[in-house]
Amino acid sequence: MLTLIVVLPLLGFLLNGVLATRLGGNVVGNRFVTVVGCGLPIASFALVVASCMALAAGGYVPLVEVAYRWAEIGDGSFEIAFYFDRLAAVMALVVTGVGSVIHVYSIGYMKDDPGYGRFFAYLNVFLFFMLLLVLGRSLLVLFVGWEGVGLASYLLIGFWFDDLANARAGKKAFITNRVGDAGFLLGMFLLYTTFGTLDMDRINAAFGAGAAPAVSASLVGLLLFIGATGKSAQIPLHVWLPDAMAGPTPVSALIHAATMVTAGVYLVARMAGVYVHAPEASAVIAVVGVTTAFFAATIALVQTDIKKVLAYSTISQLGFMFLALGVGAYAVAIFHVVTHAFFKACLFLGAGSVIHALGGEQDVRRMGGLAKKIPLTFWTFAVATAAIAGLPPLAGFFSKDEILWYSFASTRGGAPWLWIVAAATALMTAFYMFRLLWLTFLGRSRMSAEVEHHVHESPWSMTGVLVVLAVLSAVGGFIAVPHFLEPQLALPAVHESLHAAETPLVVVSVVLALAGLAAAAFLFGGPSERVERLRARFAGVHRVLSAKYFVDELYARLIGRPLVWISDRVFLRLGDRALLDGTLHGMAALGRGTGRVLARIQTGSLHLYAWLVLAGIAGALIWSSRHG
Amino acid sequence: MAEAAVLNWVLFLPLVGVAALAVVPADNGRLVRALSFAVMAIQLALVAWLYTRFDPSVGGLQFETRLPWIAAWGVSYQIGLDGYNILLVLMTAYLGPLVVAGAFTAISKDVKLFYAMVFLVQFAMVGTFLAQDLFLFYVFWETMLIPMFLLIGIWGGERRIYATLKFVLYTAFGSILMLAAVIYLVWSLQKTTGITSFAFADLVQTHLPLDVQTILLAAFALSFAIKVPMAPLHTWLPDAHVEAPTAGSVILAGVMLKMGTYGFMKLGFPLFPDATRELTPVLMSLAVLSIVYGACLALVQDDIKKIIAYSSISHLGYVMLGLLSLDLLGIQGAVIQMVSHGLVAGGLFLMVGMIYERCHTRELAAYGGIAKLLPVYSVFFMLLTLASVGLPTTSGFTGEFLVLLGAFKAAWPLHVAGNDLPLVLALVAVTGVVLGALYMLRFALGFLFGAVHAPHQPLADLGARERWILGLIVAAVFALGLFPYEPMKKTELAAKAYRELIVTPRLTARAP
Amino acid sequence: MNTTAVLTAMLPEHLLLVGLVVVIGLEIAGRGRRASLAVAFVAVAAAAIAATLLSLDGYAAAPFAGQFSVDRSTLLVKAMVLAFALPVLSMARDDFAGGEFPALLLSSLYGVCLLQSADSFATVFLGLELMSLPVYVLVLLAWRRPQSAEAALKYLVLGGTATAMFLMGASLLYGGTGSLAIDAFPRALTAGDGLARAAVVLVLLAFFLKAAIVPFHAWAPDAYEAASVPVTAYMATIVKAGVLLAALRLFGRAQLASPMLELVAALPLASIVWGNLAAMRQPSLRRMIAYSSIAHAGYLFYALLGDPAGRMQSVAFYLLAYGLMNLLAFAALPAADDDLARDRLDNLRGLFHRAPFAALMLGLAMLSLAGIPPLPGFIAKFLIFRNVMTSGHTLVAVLGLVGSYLGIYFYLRVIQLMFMSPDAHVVPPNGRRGLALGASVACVAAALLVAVFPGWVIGRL
Amino acid sequence: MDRTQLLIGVAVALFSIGLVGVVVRRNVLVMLMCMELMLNGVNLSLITFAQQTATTVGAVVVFLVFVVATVEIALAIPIVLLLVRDKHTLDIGAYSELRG
Amino acid sequence: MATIEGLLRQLDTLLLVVCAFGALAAAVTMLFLREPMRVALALVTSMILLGGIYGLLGVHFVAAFQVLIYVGAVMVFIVYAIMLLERREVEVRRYSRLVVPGIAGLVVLPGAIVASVWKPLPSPVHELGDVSFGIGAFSVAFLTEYWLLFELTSVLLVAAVVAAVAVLGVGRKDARRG
Repeated sequence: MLTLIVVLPLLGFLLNGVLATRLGGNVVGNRFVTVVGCGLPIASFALVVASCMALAAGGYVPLVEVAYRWAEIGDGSFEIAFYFDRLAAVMALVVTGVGSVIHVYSIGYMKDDPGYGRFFAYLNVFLFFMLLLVLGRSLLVLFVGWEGVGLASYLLIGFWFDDLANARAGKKAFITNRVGDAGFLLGMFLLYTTFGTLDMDRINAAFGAGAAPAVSASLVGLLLFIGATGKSAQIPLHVWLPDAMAGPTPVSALIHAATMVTAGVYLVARMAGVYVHAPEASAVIAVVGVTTAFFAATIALVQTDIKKVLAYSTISQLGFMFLALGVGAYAVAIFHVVTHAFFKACLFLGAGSVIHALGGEQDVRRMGGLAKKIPLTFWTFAVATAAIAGLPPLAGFFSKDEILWYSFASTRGGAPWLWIVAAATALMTAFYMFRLLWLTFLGRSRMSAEVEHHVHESPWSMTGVLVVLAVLSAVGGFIAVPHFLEPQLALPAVHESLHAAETPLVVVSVVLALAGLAAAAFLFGGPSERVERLRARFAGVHRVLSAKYFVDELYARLIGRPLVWISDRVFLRLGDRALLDGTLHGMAALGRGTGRVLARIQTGSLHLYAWLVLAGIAGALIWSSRHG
Repeated sequence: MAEAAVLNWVLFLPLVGVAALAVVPADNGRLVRALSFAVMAIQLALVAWLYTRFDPSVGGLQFETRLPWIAAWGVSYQIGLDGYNILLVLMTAYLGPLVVAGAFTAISKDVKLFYAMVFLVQFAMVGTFLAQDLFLFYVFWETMLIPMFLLIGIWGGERRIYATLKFVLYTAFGSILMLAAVIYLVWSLQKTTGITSFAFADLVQTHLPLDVQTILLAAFALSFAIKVPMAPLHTWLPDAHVEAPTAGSVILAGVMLKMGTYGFMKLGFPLFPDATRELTPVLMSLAVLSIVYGACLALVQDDIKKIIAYSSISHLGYVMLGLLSLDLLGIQGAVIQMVSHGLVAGGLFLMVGMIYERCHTRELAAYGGIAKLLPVYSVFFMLLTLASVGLPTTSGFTGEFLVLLGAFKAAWPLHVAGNDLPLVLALVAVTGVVLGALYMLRFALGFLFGAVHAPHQPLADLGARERWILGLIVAAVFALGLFPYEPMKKTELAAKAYRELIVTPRLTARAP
Repeated sequence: MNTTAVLTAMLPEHLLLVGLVVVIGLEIAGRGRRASLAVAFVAVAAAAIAATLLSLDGYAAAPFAGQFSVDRSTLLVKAMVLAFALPVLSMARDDFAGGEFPALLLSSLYGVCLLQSADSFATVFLGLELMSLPVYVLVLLAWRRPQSAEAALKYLVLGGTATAMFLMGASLLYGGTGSLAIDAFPRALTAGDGLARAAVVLVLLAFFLKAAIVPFHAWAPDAYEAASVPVTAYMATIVKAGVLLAALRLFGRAQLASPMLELVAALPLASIVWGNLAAMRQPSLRRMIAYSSIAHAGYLFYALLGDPAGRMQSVAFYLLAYGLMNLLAFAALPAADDDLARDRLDNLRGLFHRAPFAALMLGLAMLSLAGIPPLPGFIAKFLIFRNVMTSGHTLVAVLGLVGSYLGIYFYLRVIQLMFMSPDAHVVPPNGRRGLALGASVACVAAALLVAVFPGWVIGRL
Repeated sequence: MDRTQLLIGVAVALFSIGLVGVVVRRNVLVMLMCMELMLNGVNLSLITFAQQTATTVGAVVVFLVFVVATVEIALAIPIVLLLVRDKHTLDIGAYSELRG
Repeated sequence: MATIEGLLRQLDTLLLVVCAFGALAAAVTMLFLREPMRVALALVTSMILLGGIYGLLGVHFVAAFQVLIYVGAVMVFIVYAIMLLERREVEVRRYSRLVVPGIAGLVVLPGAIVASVWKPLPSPVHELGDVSFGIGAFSVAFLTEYWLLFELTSVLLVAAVVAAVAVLGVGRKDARRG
């Protein structure tokens, strides 16, 4: 059954990829594509649900299903096996569930695109790899999925490749991920070297066994975390995600918000058995997480591209998740993954709906006052915004609140300063999200007339999805994911002394959310010169923020250009051409030159010939009379 | 016994093909092509049959033929299949028909001679893999040069003469020293044991003092390393590839480069194990150097053939790393990587040839948005690119993953013991994964995507023949990526034997 | 001495003599146009067959004690050398009309055969002279240009010098041992006293000069270039073979000691390198072959470094492979109305498109001369270098191998011209080349035999 | 110094003078004569040794040398005639067109 | 009587020495004389003196042959050639460019040979000139033991004749070509 879950989307990919593209000569129409492309994910969603039933029926004993043996070398054996426990169940549900609805959404969104079939093929293959990632038992399988989703995102980001920028963004994503994957690989190697297996349950068990493990858990943890930073766009490998918005909006929703980018979180949670023994690694994770969250939020404050704002908010939210992981609240992190999947998907799809309505316009400075024109989009978007801002009782409130709490109180590395930074981030989150809401939907319209003329609500296939997701992000918080995962991923103990602080902190966070709302309302609800004044006041800061702290330029300066320079100047020109080939040609010339000289000795004069003979005889005789 | 006979047929079939070509009228191009393809196809069929008959549970040679050839020197005609060569022979035979078919439209000049030369190369390459006698091996090894010399020199590009002379002289130099080493080796075997024989089985019995081993290994290694090629002995490769016709490049990248690594695996290291262990740091460093160096150079090329050529250097660096890791994973990975690179690089060169036939330029800058113009072509190209990058589910991943894992697994204990070099090398090698993605995607980016521009538009997309060729290659690539179990079983015992040969010391105090 | 022994033992020589007489008779009768060539061909063929049969019969005799003796191996090499002469004769038709060429060839062959069974220096001396004198004239016989006479004179003067050196050495030896029998020679080789050593050195150098070893090689390029194709072929193969085998007869028996050893190692090595390098940029095919033959003489003398047992074998095998391939090259060389044009390498451009068969044959020959497997040239080289190395001269052998590497380039250059260069637009003459074609086919067949069953051939030698 | 040494010395000297003569003189005919001189040296030493060792073979070889010497000249002179007919000079320096 | 014997022997030796050095001197002058004719005369002188030596050594028939064949045949031939060619002879410089190294060789080469030969020369079994075998012994030996050489000489002569004829034929062809 698990195998089937994974294989169905692959089937969809093959069908659509062959029949609905020019590879197979476009033999089938869009209807077929739709049926296959959406039907199969939904089917596998159903199967996931069924598996959950089975899991529950089996008393939550993990289901294991061996597909086949990939390789067997010496005593090492690599199996393609699937592993279904509570964690996998939650992730699989999110992936297939959100995935399915986004597929449905895409029907409307991509309706007129010539690459309709190709698009669904890509989406399906993404789902295939994502499920491989989630359900894989061994790190090998997980890695296959890991790279696979990277590939899918590469293809989807560059979906409209006529514009080189999009393709370039895809390449950037792939390369950045590769950097992370290198670390991931090393982590795997280390684990395999130590334990002789890559099955994650076994590895966790081995660490859990307590018997002082042969390798430092922190080293393993850090190496794997490098992979996670790549996939989940954490500092320093976060640069690719904003550019990834070049892809079609459903892609941004599915891959770059709901599922793929949370793979890193999933990995860490999955390897919790290692991380509980790796306090240093956990600390690093927490710090990286909170830093990412903060800086991403600051950048999000000034972005004007609706999707860019959401992208940075995604990075920021992922930071929250890693913060949770860092302080040992794995279940909470997963909880946030779930809720975030809901509201962020909703936000992106809403944004997609807006862009769709405005015929491709993404700049919030040329929007405004859309609430009346596309109310359904507006309301869903508003709900999701409230959710991410953490207004009770919406989904975001619960998950984020727990993260804040554990970052403050966890005995596994919780610290007040973590809470302070996180709280500040939460404030900013609320602010920039409501700013976005205001700029997009409220206030007076800043659209050109003819754009305004064309504005229309999206078809039901899109709005319906929006509604579903809005509902989920409203009530999602009541799905007690942490408790569901408790038996597998125990929540960290908290310092007894701090129990008293729990309620005040909740209040504070709510207040912060409201403050953000208020500030946004004050700044963007009123006349625009307030904003202008503010921007004028903090011009420098604004430039830095809108330039994303110049990280891309920095990387180009530090890594990109030197690499090319060395390759070109040192290796190619100096090494290959000058030294190696130079030597070669030199020797060839030497040989030819000698040949010419020798031929010139042949002057044709008999005297010389005779003299050579004479000299030869004399020399030989002298030699022989000397020696022996 | 039937298998042995079939194996001989496999070896000599190309010569039969040459003979057949000799009688076919030259003007009848269709017949010539059909004939050549048929011969190659039959060879593939035979090899495939042998592959199925090959018993993985038996170590050592199978389907062996041994006849005295030059009895006076103990030279014998001895061929056979074993875990070392079976996959490579299979790959060679697999590429054969594709090479022939790939050249149907590309080659219009001296067609007969062309296919005759292809046959000769095929003959020599298969022979090199099958030979179990050092003299025979050397004969085949050298025989390869001449048809390749002509392939590049007659049907090549503008600077073909320079390229082909460079190729031959470079390679021949290594061979000469190897010849000296061969003679010396056999002589010392004769002196120490009294056996006069060129058979590998006997030669691995020689006991030589370390310094002699080192010198001999150096001689062998030079020859093999030039063929591989390992940096810094690689400069012949880009020129040869760029100037060679498509078929030439495919043969060169697909099979001939494997000769070097195969030579190391079958001869170089097992014959001189102690010296090998002594020199491992040097050789390993060179291997890693090739990985990084090749990748970096591929990053700054603007000739699409050169990109692939340099990528070959990088990929074969992995093979060497795996072989030197002396870890089963690494060794097996190396073997898979050989085959994988053969398929992938071969396929890529075929694709370059196809686009060259249409546009007559290899300048990367001349292309753009091919994905719009030739969607089908681009699909195959993307698949092969990803395989070359080593993406999971492709053969490239199987090879690279196992090699790196093996290298790391072997290096970690040493690191714990206080010797960090291997670990450092393994780490550097892992960066090759990133670099690989970097240059291949740079290539794909400029080539497939962006605004449409390419010479000689409108372009016709791949025809049925081309689709078949690439389809078969891609199928093999994925088969090897998804189900490497079977093939690796076939090579497992050989890998173990190789490891044993090298880790067991075989020194002697007295010089021969 | 009984007459039958004389007749049988010298049967090949006698047959040649008969042929010679008949040819001269035809000349005198004034009807020696085509016939004389045929007669010579028949005579040589008969002689070759006779030698082969006798050798297979294992015949051995010494009709003139101390002067002349034959046994299996000598008869076999005679047969080989005589067989080489057949292609030469069959490719000579375009170049030589009259009876002089066959007559001179026959007498020269007579000398070559004599050398193989000479037992005293007197006989060797006569054999050398008998072999060389006609060649001096053959060089200028075709008379396409006055330079031929110049070459002939150079060759004659230096050849005379060689004779004088040889005799001087012989006389010193004579003074030392009181006899001119070559059985005394090996003792002299190993003897320590200066008289013997000087004698040996002089004799060795005389052979070096005849075989064109650096620095006594200078006559060869001029002579080869000036001569016409068949004569060049004759000099490059048969004369060289005769000299080498004679040298082997003298030096082949004993292990070389210190001063000799260095000479035999250094000068051949020098000529390997010299020949291969100087050949690189030659515009004239025959001149290139001359330099290549200088290099090959080097390889051949290397054989003297090997242990005595294997020398004969290796030299004979080498001469077989080398001779076959050289003859193949010359036989396959396309005809041209102008000898100079025929000789110019540039006119081989694009030959493959004009005459594929000729091009392939030439290519084969070049590759084999370069010593590339699986052609016979490689096995021959392998045999020689193996012997050298197994007798302990590793470094010398390696140097020689590296030297042989230098030679690869100019052989490949010929192939490059024929296959890879644009056509030279040479109008092929309408000369009938049936005979030459047959010759080349015969050579190729023999070469293939040698390449496929080297073991068998080596076993026979 | 007894007679043998004297004669051998002379013989060697004649041989060498002949060779040197070939090297230094330009006139073709003179060079030929120098060749003859070499052979004379050889003859002298042969005869001396024949006397020395009281064997006849030396004398026999000397006889052969006579013949050969004659033959060489008999071949050389016509060749020289050919050369001179072409270049109208006996200067060997003029006959160095084959080179390289 | 004995004294006369001794005197004769002394005279004998004296003559030998004189002849030897005379031959040597004549040979050396060959290197320096300009006129080919004079060179030829010098050569003749040295040859005759050698013949004298042979005679003194008691090998009279060789001496005879020396005079007959060399002086009689070869030199006459050469002299004819000289006279034939002198007329059209333009000024020929005497020495080649290699005169200096050549003369150096004049010192080195005999030095080298003599150096290695001098010491080990076999001490005479019996005084030179004692064994005098006349034409009889010689011809007997020639026709019995060295019969083969005799035959071969004849072959050589035949070949030589053919060769000479061939060269002349070439000359004729050349003349016809003009």
